[in-house]
Amino acid sequence: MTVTSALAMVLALILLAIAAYTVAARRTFAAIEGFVAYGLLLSIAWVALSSIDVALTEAAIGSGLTGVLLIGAAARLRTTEAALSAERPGAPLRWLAAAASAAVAGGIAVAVLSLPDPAPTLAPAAAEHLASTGLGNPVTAVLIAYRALDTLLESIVVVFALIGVWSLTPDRTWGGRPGPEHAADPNGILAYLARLLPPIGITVGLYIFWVGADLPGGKFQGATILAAMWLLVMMAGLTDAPPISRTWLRILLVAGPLLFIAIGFAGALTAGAVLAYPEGYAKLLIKVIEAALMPTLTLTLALLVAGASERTAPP
Amino acid sequence: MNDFLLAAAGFVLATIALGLARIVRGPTDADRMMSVQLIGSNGVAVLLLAGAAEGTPAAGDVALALALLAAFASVAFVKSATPPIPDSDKEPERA
Amino acid sequence: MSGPTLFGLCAAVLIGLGLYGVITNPQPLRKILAFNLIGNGAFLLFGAIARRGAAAGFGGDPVPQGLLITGIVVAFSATALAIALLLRLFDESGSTTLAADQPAIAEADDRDPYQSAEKLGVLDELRARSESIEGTNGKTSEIF
Amino acid sequence: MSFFLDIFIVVTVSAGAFFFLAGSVGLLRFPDALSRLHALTKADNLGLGLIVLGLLPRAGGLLAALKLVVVWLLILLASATVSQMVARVARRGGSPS
Repeated sequence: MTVTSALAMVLALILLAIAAYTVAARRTFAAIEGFVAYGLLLSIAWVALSSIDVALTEAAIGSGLTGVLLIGAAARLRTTEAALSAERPGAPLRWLAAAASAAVAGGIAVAVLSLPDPAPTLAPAAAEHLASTGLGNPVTAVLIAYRALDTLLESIVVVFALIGVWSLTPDRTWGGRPGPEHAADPNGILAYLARLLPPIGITVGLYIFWVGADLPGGKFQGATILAAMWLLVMMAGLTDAPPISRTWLRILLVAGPLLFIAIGFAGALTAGAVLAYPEGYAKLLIKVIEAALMPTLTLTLALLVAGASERTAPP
Repeated sequence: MNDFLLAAAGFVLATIALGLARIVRGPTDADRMMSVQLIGSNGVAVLLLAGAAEGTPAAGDVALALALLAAFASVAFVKSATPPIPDSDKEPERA
Repeated sequence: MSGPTLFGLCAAVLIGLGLYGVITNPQPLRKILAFNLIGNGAFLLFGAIARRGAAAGFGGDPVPQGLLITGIVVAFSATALAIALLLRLFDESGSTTLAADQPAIAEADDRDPYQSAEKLGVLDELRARSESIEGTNGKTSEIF
Repeated sequence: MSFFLDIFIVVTVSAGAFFFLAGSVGLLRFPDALSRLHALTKADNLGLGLIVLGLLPRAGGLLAALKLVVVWLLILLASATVSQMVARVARRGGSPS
């Protein structure tokens, strides 16, 4: 037990050090490199908190997709950096901000230290009804059975965010391909990686999706890994993002949530409540919903990183 | 034995702090990329060791995800640090 | 100190650090980065509370854990949207400053032909022309 | 038998941890980017490899053992490709701090 808490202590200190660096670093690129390392360490912290499901999500999204998103933006905004650092507020304002931030952190720390004991928990309630869903992983049961409404709204929010990104397209490139064109070097090391890694990555992504019913994992984590593989192939220039005006793309983007809604409302007829599952069919329906959400989430997450359309669509 | 594995995890975790120092010191982006790569490998080792010690094999799945995406951010870094391949003469040279 | 308390305190410091970054760093991209730190801090706090609720053979309360996964994905979507906004602002104005009055540009107005041309809308017209000539776009801003 | 197995695990995991230390110290102490890269690859390839080797006897089954080996191979692949790409950036001088 003592070894474990020493381990947690070291981990927390490293996390804070690297977080402080991302705030203090002079160059944006250096800060983002720190942030990627921070995301890696944060997923270890989630394992230390026994939240393997969350650790998987953080590993895939936190350091993977968010990192690539930030790097891309920083590369394009590099020219603005020098002018903007002149706008840095003066020392009095910085001290004031530091004092205010410390006060907020202190308040939260006091709240952490005075959390009620014993802690309130819904774990027994979640365990009690786990059998009726046919699932083994309580987090998946929360996501898609007990709190299915949250997950439904989330899958819609993600698509809305993509619509928001697309709506920032200038008129002249509307309907075109997202993001800048990636230069291809078919014999380079990057193309080699982008040919070798995706088959393994797709297998791992589908594996993590599949075991999600009974072990840590699930559609979000699986879809993120698939999205990362697609982005890798795009970055290597071996394939290009589809033009955002494509009909098949738009159908796939709404298919998952629509099926979720349809099964949810069918529950009103067959099981007596919206988003309820009929007795004995819960696990089957849950897997059908998850499988339908997979392509939607994969496309949405990858295209969120790819950004607004910047090149005119081919005829 | 479990304590030994946990101690090994702690040791590897402590070496991450050294890699961190290289991120802070730089001096180039290439150095920081190396550090991130090292922290990724160290993190995978910590997860495997701690997972084996505490009997949580699912930590291995997190290690798998980290290992899979270890190169992902670095690829984006290298691409943004490298000017596009000058394949045509109409592309202006970047300053 | 128990694990959840330790990470709870760590989360409090993360939120403080992020808040400081959001306030003091003038670059919008760095503000987004710092905002992500605040978000991570809030998530970590929630995760510490979930860990305290360990019962019934689970390592933590699964309800907050499920909500955390939802939260992380939504936070990523919001980050992507914020960055898209920022890039569009950069494409439109050539700068990403958040300052209300732009003294640097106003002062340079009479000296710098680029800024004056930008103000007069000459550049927009040139862009439109070069597009019609070259049939390319998206990269024209780099040529100028 | 179990005693020898334990010794095997202790030896391999310790050796792996040593290579991680060596790699990190090298990354910190070596004078230029390319020699630091040399230190990094020792940690990735040997350090993680030895730790995976040490953990193999404790893996719960064939799938778990396979997963361990795949993790190592993936890190090897990532390390090899990233090293080459980073070396190119470093040789051009990278971008200064």
